[in-house]
Amino acid sequence: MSLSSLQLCLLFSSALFCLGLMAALSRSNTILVLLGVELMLNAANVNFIAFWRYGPNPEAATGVVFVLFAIAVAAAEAAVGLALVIAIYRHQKNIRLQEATRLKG
Amino acid sequence: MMALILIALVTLASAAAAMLLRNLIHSALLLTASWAGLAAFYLWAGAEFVAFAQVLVYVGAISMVVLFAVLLTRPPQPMPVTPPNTLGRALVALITGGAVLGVFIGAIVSSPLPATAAPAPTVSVKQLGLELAGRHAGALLIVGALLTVALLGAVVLAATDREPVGASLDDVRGRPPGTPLQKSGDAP
Amino acid sequence: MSLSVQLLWLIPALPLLAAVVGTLAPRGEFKLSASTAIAALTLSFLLSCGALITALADPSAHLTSNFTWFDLGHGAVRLGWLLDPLTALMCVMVTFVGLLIFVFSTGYMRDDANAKQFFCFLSLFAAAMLGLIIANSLLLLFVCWELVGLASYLLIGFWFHKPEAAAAAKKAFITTRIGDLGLLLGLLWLYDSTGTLLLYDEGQGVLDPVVLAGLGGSTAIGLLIFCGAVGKSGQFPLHVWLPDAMEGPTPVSALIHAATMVAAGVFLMARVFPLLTPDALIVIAFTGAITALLGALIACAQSDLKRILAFSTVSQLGYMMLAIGVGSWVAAIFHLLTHAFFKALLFLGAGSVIHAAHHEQDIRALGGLRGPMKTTFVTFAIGMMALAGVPFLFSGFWSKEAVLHAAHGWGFSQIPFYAGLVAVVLTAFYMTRLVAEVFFGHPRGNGAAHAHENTAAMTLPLGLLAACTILLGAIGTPWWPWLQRTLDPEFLSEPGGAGLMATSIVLVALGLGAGWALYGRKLRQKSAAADPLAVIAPRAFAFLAARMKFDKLYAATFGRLSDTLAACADALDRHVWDGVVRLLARLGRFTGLVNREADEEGLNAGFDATSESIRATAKAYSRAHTGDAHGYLLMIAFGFVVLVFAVLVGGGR
Amino acid sequence: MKPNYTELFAALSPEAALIVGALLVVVLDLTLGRKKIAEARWHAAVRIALLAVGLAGCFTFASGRPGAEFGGAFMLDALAQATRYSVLVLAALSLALLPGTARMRHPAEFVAVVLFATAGFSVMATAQNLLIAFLALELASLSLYVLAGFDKTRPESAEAALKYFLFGGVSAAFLLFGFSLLYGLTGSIELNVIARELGAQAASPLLVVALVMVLVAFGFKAAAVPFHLWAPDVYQGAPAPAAALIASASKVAGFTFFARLLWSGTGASSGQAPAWMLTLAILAGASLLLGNVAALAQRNLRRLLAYSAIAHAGIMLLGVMTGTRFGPGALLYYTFTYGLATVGTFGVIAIIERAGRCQDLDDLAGLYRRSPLLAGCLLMFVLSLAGIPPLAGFFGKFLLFSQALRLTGLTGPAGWLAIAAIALSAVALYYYLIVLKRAFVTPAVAGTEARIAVPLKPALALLLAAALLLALGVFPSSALRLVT
Repeated sequence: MSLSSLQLCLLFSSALFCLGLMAALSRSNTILVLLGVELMLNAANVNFIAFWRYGPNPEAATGVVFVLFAIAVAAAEAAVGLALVIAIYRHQKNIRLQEATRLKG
Repeated sequence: MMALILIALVTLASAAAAMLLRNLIHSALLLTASWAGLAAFYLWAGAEFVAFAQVLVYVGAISMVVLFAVLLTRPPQPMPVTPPNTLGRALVALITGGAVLGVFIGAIVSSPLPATAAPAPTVSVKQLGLELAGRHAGALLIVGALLTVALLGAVVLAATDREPVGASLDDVRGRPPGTPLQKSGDAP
Repeated sequence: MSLSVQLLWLIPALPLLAAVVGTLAPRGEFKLSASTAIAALTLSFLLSCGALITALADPSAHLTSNFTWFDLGHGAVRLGWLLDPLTALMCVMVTFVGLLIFVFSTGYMRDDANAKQFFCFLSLFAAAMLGLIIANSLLLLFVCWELVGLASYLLIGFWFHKPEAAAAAKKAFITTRIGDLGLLLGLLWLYDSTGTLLLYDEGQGVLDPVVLAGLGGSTAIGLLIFCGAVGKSGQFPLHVWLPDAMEGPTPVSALIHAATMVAAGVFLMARVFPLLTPDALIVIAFTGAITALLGALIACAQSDLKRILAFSTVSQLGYMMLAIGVGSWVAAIFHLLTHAFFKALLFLGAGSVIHAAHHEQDIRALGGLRGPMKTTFVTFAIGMMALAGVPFLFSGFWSKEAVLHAAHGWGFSQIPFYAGLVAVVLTAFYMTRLVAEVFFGHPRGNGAAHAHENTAAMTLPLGLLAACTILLGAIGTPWWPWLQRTLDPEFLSEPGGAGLMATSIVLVALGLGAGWALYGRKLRQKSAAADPLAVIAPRAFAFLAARMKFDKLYAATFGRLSDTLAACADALDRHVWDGVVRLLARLGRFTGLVNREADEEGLNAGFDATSESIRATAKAYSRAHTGDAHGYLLMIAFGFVVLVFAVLVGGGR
Repeated sequence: MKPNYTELFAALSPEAALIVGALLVVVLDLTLGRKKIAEARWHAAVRIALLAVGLAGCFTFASGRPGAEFGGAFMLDALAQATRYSVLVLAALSLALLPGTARMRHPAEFVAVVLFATAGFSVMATAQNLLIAFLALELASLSLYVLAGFDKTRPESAEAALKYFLFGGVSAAFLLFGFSLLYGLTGSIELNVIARELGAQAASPLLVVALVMVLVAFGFKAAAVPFHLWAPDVYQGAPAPAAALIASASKVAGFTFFARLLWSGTGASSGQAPAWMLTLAILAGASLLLGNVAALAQRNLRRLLAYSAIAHAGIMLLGVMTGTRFGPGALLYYTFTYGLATVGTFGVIAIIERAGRCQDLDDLAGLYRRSPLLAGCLLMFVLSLAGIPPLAGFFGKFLLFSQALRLTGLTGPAGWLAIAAIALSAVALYYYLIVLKRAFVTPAVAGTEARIAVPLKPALALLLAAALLLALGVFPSSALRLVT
């Protein structure tokens, strides 16, 4: 069977999403976990652009606008996230996620 | 079509490598490459302005912030090598990620989608500007508030409180960079 | 002086106000709190009398005053008050008995540091109980029902520093909640099928004939509502909480666990009597008969003064349910009213003894109180004779006669009737035992030796209650069944009960004689001496004394089952991720237990064991929550995949 | 299309008031407050913030014109307005608890971020397209992450914020991905267009994936099992005033937000309802079960509250299911009264914490002696959470359960869930009584018998919350009328 370009784009974004997810699930360095989340957000952006590109009314540019806003949100998330990493580092003297287990039970 | 496949492969490969490497700096650099790949994808799809924004924000700003964060959070002594449970966790992550990917692939392949290869649409910067100030003006206002709170929050969270009570935002202004605050402000 | 139905809400509102005033009063303001409570209840009593006058003007009418509580858009929820002879009589009884108990409490609780709160709780209880009685909406009734439960919890656990009191309060609360669950489900079902919870509403209420005729499947509804009554009125198999509830102060036992609250279940069943189908009535009748017999049997072998009275309450409540089941709710209410007076009298008498004997409650360690406590002795004896059913002079005789008469006339089966007859003998027997042990002979303990009569605040209520105990029988005799006709204008008095009456007189005499033969002729010398009954039939006595060994039987049956299940769950737990499986296994056991409520032996210890095993499950889950954020994120992805498959497989469309 | 900015401002005026208030708080603190002591700065910041919230309330009242605004980006219907009021009331209560309870640094920044979060909640209530929805959610979420990590003296606070952030970030990614798929399948981001388009096309696996991805984010926001894992940690680690906001206003806004997405975007008209109904039923059942059972084992008061919140989320999900037929009134009533009780409980915790610590259940011991006011308020809040009659918690449960039973009868899935919820509320009562027992019966631990002084503003806030719970319980129609 043959895949259309749109399906190819979607497969690309899915793969990117899952890569990000796997990074978030496995890496012990909190910064890399954070970057995994960033990759997941990026994957959604790929979807928006692909759907805009092959969608019914590209002249409305909705997908493009959405991606612009999503990039801004992702940047804001990165800023807050990295600040939190620094805050954790201050108490823990390292940033290994699996050691942040004061709260449990 | 070939261009798309090539871009996708390069992006995915560099992202995967970034997630596998042990050296953080190398990871960060490879991620930058993968973000650049995404920008290439946007260019390919005809969204030039998005590609521009992607390069500006990710390649220009966020990667720098990440580098700073990496340098700031170096452990005082070298980290002990591979904690015992890392392998198990990686395996679980691989299985779960694979399951999610399987769900996606199954859904994409089995769902009817428009299969047209229409000519790439273009959107001019002026048109985008009109859209932003027109239909999406509300969103623009909200994103302004969002970036403000991110700035404010990042400053407060990352600042080190050494001063006695009574100190505030102004006291941390003069500290060396490394906090992501200034960078996030110019993101959009 | 009559009270219109629109002002009926004043009756519960006044005690509620007193409770609020009492709460706001500064600590240690015992006098203020007590006098407000008594004043409020006195007013309520007068108002209740007014309401009774109104109701008697036309006994067959159901006066209502309904109002809309809120509008749902697709139907309004309405509440209201209801005034008919049943309501009015119950109000008069509760306020009058309550008032006497309040007065008694001023003497009994005088030295307690928290007496102020005690009166708040008592007022709250009275308000809730009165609200329950006047409610014309099952929803309002349920709300008050729960409040009564809450007040009872607070009062049983009033001496919370005693671990038994705290445990008893918890047990009472949880046990009755199980019944309440059934009640709530019944109400929901009823609402589902009729769209209203008003009792009478100009032809649209659930008890109005039009709606009743259109109601299908009401056996289940009736039985679910009965579940609530089983819990609250201490019927088998949920009777286990009532004897333990005696850990509360004695006036509480008198007010709540003898006279009023426990009667709420009987009242509820009488109230919704038209809803009950013949099938449901059969269940009710047999439950009542079993309870009557069981309570009386166990009471014979108890040695704690209050516990004997508690089991006798269980037994008498069984009589009332029996009467409802055989179709004579009028007899049930008659017995409820007389029982309220003489049981309150007995409990207050017991309180008087306990207070005088420095909190000695063991009948083996009392004795010889006839001399120093004359008033208490005489009044207690009157109560005892009423309970035992000594003929003609005492109200208990007439009401019990009415119940037995109704049971005799029941077409379905005579078994409940015979159970009732056996319980008559037993009642006379254990009450004789009680009086002989406590008041005759000579003191066998320190407390009893130094006992002397209490103050007037305590003896006056005793006297009043004793007078009522004697007089009240007059309103329901077969020759002049005023009460029956008032409650139910279609009541027909059937003559020809003379043979039955003679039988029961003989049975009472038998019980009294046996009791006196065993306990009265040769009085106990030492508190450690064996019980005569234990000498005759040691094993049976021990069995009864251990309250039929519910706990032991539980350990042998359910305990083993539980161990097996727990072992299985543990084994699974080792191989399957986290505590999910254990959770399900434990939960399955929990539902299994709840479903098998009928298994009496599982019940008593069952609550503790079940709640313990749930808690163990929770602890296992808690340990699985390791705090590692990777696991949290994993759960997102995992949940996502599972949900997608659930929707695709479950065919959400 | 010529944009009508007057309309835009009319729609967003309450949020504008909040954000201007936030900026004002920061600026004034930087210029005038530098030399003042911390206590005075807290008071000043809270005063300005309360003013801004009050102003926002007035603007909400003034903008009460039902219907879509600004090209369909915002929906100002009764649900949105009622949610805005609820959020503002809850935020005002959380703010009023601050002076004299919080011992964190940077008062102005804390208060400003609370105001930003409130603005986010308020936009969430009105969002009518996916873009506004996503941005509003992120605005609120980012503010809450910051608030959770605000107490820098305690490592628990940072850890709670990080966990909250990571969980929220991943679920935001799921949400965005789901939105992108919805956009792709329908070609629009307007909710009503999406509903129309979905109604016209057959179901596809991709649509199921998109819906479930949105529901994952819903599960996170609502703290429904299995997306609940963050809640106990965050409730435990975050500063008490932040936890109060996370547990109350955030929940009200989140439920309105997702209910609107589901009802108008993929509701009955689109024919997609059964898919998400099934998912919600699974989430609701799991939450009810796990929340109530796990709460029994908790020795930490805040974790206990978190598990009770999870159980309550199960009931609220039931309300989302019934809302398709009976309207949003019951759901909103439930979330709001739940929010009131939770704000109050965390307020009590915050005030106790001022005098010592308040983490474990045992820290409540002797509260009745230490402060009758706090103990009395706690009694009201906990009893309302438990659903004891005259209080609003009972009425909300009653309303939701009766609707659930009417939806499918006793034997349908909603009916079963309602029965399970009723049965489990008996279990719930047990752990709520444990809390009360500590406060009223157990004597204080030696060394902590000192009386607790309650500052005026927090005391008033607690009393107001308790009074509202009682009033709403006795006169529920007055609140329900706002929504219908």
